[in-house]
Amino acid sequence: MSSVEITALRKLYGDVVALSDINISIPSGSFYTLLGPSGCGKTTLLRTIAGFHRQDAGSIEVAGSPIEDLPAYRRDVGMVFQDYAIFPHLSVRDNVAFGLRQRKVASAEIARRVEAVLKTVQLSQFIDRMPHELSGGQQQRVGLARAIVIEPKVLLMDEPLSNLDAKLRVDLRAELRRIQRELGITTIYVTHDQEEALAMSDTVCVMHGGVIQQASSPLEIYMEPANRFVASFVGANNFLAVTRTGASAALASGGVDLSGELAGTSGDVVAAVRPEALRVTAGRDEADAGGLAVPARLREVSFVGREMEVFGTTEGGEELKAVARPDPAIVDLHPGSEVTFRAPRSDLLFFEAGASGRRVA
Amino acid sequence: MSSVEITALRKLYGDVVALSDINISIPSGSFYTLLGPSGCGKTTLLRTIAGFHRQDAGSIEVAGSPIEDLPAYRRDVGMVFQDYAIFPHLSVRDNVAFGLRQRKVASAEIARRVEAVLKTVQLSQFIDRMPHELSGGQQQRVGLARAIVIEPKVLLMDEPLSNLDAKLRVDLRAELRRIQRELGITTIYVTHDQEEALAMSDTVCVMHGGVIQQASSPLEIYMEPANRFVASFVGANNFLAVTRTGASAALASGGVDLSGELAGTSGDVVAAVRPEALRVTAGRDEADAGGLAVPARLREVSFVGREMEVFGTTEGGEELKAVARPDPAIVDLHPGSEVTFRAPRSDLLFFEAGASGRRVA
Amino acid sequence: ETVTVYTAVPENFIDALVPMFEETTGNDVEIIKAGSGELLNRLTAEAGSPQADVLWSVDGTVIDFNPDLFEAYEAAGSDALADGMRQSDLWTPFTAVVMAFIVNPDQLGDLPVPDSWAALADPQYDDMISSARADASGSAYIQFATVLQAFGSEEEGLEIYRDMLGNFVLSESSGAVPRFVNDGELAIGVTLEDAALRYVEGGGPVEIVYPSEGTAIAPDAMALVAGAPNADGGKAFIDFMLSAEAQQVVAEQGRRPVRSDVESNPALVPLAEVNSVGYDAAWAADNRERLVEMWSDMVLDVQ
Amino acid sequence: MTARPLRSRLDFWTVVTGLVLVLLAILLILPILRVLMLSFVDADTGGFTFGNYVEAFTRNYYLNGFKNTLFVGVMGTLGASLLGIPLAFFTARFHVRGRTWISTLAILVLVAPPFIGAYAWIMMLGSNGFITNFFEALGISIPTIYGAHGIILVFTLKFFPFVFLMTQTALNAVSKSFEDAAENLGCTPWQRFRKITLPLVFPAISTGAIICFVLSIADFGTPAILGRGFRTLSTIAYAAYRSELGGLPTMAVTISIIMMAISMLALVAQRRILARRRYASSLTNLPVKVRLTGWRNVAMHLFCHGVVLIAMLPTIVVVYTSFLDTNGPVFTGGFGLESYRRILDDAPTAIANSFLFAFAAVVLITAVSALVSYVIVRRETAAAGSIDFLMMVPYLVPGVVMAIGFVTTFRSGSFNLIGTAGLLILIYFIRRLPYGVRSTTSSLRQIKPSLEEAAVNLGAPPLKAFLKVTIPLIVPGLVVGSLMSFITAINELSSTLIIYDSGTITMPVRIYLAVLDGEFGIAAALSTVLLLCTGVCVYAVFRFADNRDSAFV
Ligand SMILES: Nc1ncnc2c1ncn2[C@@H]1O[C@H](COP(=O)(O)OP(=O)(O)OP(=O)(O)O)[C@@H](O)[C@H]1O
Ligand SMILES: Nc1ncnc2c1ncn2[C@@H]1O[C@H](COP(=O)(O)OP(=O)(O)OP(=O)(O)O)[C@@H](O)[C@H]1O
Ligand SMILES: [Mg+2]
Ligand SMILES: [Mg+2]
Repeated sequence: MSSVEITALRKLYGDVVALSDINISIPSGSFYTLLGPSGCGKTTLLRTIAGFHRQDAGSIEVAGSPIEDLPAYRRDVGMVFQDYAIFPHLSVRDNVAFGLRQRKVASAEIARRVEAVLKTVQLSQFIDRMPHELSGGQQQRVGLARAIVIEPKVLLMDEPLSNLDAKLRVDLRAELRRIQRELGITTIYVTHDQEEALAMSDTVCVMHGGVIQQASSPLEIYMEPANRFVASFVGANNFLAVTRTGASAALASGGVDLSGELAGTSGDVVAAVRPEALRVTAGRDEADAGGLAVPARLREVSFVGREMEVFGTTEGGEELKAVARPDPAIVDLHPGSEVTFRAPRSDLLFFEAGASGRRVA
Repeated sequence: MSSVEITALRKLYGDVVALSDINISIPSGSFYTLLGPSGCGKTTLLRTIAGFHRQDAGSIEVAGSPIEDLPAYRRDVGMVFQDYAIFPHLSVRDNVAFGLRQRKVASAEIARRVEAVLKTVQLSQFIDRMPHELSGGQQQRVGLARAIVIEPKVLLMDEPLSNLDAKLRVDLRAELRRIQRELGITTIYVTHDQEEALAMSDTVCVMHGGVIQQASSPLEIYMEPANRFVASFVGANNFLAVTRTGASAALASGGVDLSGELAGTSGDVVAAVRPEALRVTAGRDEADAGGLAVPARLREVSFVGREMEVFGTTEGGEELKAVARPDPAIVDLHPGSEVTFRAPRSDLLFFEAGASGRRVA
Repeated sequence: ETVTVYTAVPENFIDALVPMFEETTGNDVEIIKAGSGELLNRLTAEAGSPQADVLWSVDGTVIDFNPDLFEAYEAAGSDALADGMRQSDLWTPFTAVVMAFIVNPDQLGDLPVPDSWAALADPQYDDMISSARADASGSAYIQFATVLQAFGSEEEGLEIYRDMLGNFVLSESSGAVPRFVNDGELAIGVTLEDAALRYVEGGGPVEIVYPSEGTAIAPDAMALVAGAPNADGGKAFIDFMLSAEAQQVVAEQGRRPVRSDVESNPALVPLAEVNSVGYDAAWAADNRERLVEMWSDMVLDVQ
Repeated sequence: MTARPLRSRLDFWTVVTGLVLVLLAILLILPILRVLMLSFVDADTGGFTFGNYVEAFTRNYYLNGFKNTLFVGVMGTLGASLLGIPLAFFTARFHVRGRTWISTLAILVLVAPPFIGAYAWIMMLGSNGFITNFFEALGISIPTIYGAHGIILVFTLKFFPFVFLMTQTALNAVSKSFEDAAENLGCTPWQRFRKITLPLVFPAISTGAIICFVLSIADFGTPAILGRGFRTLSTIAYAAYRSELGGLPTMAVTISIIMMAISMLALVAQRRILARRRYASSLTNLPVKVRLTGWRNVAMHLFCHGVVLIAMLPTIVVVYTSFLDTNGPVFTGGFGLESYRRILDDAPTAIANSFLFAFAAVVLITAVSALVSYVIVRRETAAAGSIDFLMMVPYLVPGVVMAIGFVTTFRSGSFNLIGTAGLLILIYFIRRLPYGVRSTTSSLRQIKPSLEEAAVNLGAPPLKAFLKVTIPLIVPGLVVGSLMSFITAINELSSTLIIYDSGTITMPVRIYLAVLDGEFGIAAALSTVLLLCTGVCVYAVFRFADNRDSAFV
């Protein structure tokens, strides 16, 4: 069983700070997800753990012993590469068997395991193809199969499902989770998909600009984001300015009194509310018992399958977005109509002003 | 203005039929999305339109004139590549400026447009980097910028946002749509993301195994899937067997009488219902006025951000999935508890039995 | 026992003489053949642990210039040498080399066949004469020194040679000189008599001309290598090459023998009829550095 | 950089780096230093001096040679590139009939034994050459081969295979997506080639061009025979080496060092340019060959076959000459096998030796260059940098210098154990190693490091990952590199001449000696035999590589 412990890790590319002061602690067998915008250092972190380059500072321990002096091939850390890195000169079968051969597994056993894993990733009929005869998503799945078939102590996956359709992604996600649990593989998973991260992980670690913003359970990340960046990245939140006059505080665009919520805080704050917490009603009606009611003009309603997205602009010019079950009363409104965005007070979060302000309440 | 007309297109790779009898008609300026599982031929279709290989049969017309004899470089068809294909020897700036230089645009104008498009894809500060100094998602955005900056007659995009996080994807999606509308570029967009397809497109074309399954408006695809494949691919539908005895028909696992709905049809059929149409209640209670009520055992409840997913198994062994707002009464149930899945009758669709059976009602 | 011989002699001499030596003395011979420059480079490089016993058939000055590499030896039969052949203690003469012109009349067109050094200086032969470089080739140096000796004074000779040099097309390899004349690339070549003879005997469109002012009849040398692994074998080799039988073979191959008691090849003009300048090899060796430098300067002026 | 524990430094590739450095120190630096110090020695007094350099840079004789050298070097390289690049492009991107044949001939062009090639040109285009005479008979007067233009022509035709082979290998590994993207952005095929393909294969092209440049600068035979007063540094230096004066070859070494410096500058410039670029691709989307039709197809075939045939002309003349009847050194006009009869006794040993030494050297070269390339490309350490730099040196050091260094170093003291054959193999190895390394290096630069990382990640130790993933991917580069090493090793003359003994004589030595005696018939017959043997080997290799090619891409 292999816990992973990363302490004060730092990695530079020349002048570019790709990772700074990364501290991560992953219990054995758990599923740990790195989530963050493009370029935040996720790939760099995985590559450092796998041993493809050396950190500039800090240490990495697996199962209690430091691995930074172990060469990459002895770390027993499986990896799915973002660019697949399929061996172009080997067939699908040989690509997948590569790691097993390396481990001197008997050839009958190899054949069995290769076939099994290819079935898992739904590539059985491609077993004898060469990589250049595969589509992008098929290549990606070969990369995935190749890494999980060896059942490593630690499995690193760099956006392994990015080129797959939702259905396949959901299937494979479930399979991955099953295999991971069954074998107790400690897994570090990189994804750009918030839903995926929240659905699969024991812990989600949100990164930004080479710095960890928050690492907690999915629910906590979602419900109690540590700062404005996390809130906006994970929840695609709406932010509303708060005006303070002495001890009293209120939403700039709604007149809702927030003195109670903000008692004991100081400085500029913004309120945040998630799109799915917002309901939209037609017309302007600010009366709402104990709730939030922000008048706005409808900008656009778009339909994304099972839900509608409603975009509005407050009088102060703030943008609001609500996600809700399709409601004919709203879908049929014309852009420019008056609407009111509503939410329970308890769904409001407050952050210090500024792009990455900490949460205050 | 450039409509695209594809007739009876066919493409083989040796023995592999990658596209068979493709007929597509895209009005000028519209946004057409190809949606389909990995390996269904999406990339192949784009590459054929772009002119990188020749079809084995069929014709392609742009703005009314056939283009199959035009070499690729004279088609004025922009393309975003699935593997990015960023020129490794050119900086970000030069990559993006490439097409403009090719078109002999004045250099001041080039500088202006390059900077503008890089701002759109949020890469302004990377303008002088070399491709190997970029992360995967950053490279993908360079590819996107390079294709849209030339404002081609027809724009082909092969999963251009697959390596980006949801927030950036939503931003860029909106930007793409804006630019596309503004310039009236006829766009063919490949994605594996159902939501994206439904949210952005004028027309969604669902492909499977090199064959078009259905091409209609997003709403129609979603509401009136032409066959079981489309229904399951786009809606992640639940399928329930229907038992027929003479003229009467009923759900195998629920006893709901379907004789009315299925009057006038014959043969084996299955009923489908979308996860978000299903509500879940605790306990076993089949009484439901005019609605569907299927008793089942709870298998798993998972939390994916703003929604919960509930998985259950009917007595007949069929798997059901519901997606709903988190409901404490359900979240707190133990696996194995008895629950009932409910839906209005009007949300039921019926298909011929078999993996790609046509819709019958 | 094996005798190791470094040599620049043409293959036909090796084929004719070496088996004879092996038969008469019972020694094995190992031949390393190369240009004399390369051989000298080898000997220099190997000076720490010499591999060779004898250096066979090179220009004598080469040996005089590198006395440390060789060991003096007085060969048996030295007393039978023709006059003027023995010129140094370090080496023994092997054959006498005669300088001559090789001429391809077809390529001369209307021009007369030149028959003197002075004629070669005539501007009408501009760029028609092939010659090796006196700063690189031993035989070309001999030719240069011969011209300096053939006229009243060194200065007078130098005047003539300067004009000749203006007509020359210089070749980096002396072996190429008769070849090019034979092939018609150039009309005239300044070369060795025996080299020219091989083309004449082969039926080439060429003839041999001896300069009327006189030419060099100069010995080529063989010498014992200092520290030779098989010095006795080396000595036996030198002795044998000087013997009457061996010199008879030399004559058959078209070279002039060095023994007074062996006649030249009848195909050649008898030596007595060739006008000799009485080539002073000692003077040529002593002045070599000065003359070569002079030659190099002259090349820059006239070429 | 933080200080690292020793343990982490001692991985496989660090050990390889160390061993390679030791190898180079013994086989390269030591022997060369022993000789190169001579350039600072006063030939008369034996004392230390800069005088040789002063002389080389002040005397007109040397300065002219310097200018001439640069001129023919640059022009020859340019010419070789103008033939080699299009040829590579056509054969890599289009269906060309007889591709194996073209590659084989291109390699055989490199089998040009000393002097005989230039002599063949004279037989064709000299004052009395048959082509000259043919045009003369028609009343057309064409310039003869003599002079700078002739040297450039010969360099062009003689060295273009280096550019061709290197470029072709590289073109085969350029991701098709890049070219598609360019075309999609509006590039005509020609623009696409110029703006995308060419820059992507630039490392390979420049490597091929550098080889041409260095060899043109070092080539002695061609300017010596065709120069007619047009002197280059190589003829000057060579004349000085061959000078029968003996003594210390100080001036010759000085000139050699200047030649080395020129080449070195070119190499450093190339390295500078390459250092900032990375071109790797993942090789899963490889180019497909297009079938041309109509006049384009005809023109392309004419060009491809025309180039190799013209380049083969001297060889054809040599083969023809070998069947001429001779009487002594003179061709009698008829045909006959006289020349072959005369080589019957000697040729077998020389052939066997040539192949034995060249083959042994190439086995070493192939193994070592694979390892060395990896160190150079993937390890960005100072040691790797210095190996890269040292890899240029053998190109530049004249064979004679190297051989003298070898003999003085290894024929004395504790090294004396190495036999002559061993010494020859070692000197071929070190002198031809750069061909293997350069070719392999440019192949390796095109491969994404993530492929090796994937192998390592799957548990393959560095050596294993290297053997199982890297090697198969760089096979084309290795094959080309080994072939170039093989051909140049089997043609080696200048250092062999200083080292060989009667048991280890090689074909080039035999040929050279025949030329020295003016026996062109024999030289031609020997060359033909050498050509035939090499040709069979090369053809076999290309056939094999071609089949393999289709099996994996
Ligand atoms: N060169 C080839 N030879 C043989 N089969 C090929 C070749 N290229 C693609 N295919 C096959 O053709 C089918 C269609 O490939 P294509 O790349 O168009 O898929 P795609 O829809 O883009 O998939 P993805 O979403 O995974 O990128 C796939 O099943 C693939 O395996
Ligand atoms: N070789 C390099 N030189 C300079 N900067 C680099 C280099 N490699 C990566 N970077 C930069 O380091 C940062 C982190 O890169 P990394 O690849 O880890 O991002 P990522 O989180 O994996 O992004 P993505 O989701 O887009 O793949 C990026 O801003 C990138 O531009
Ligand atoms: Mg990444
Ligand atoms: Mg694709």
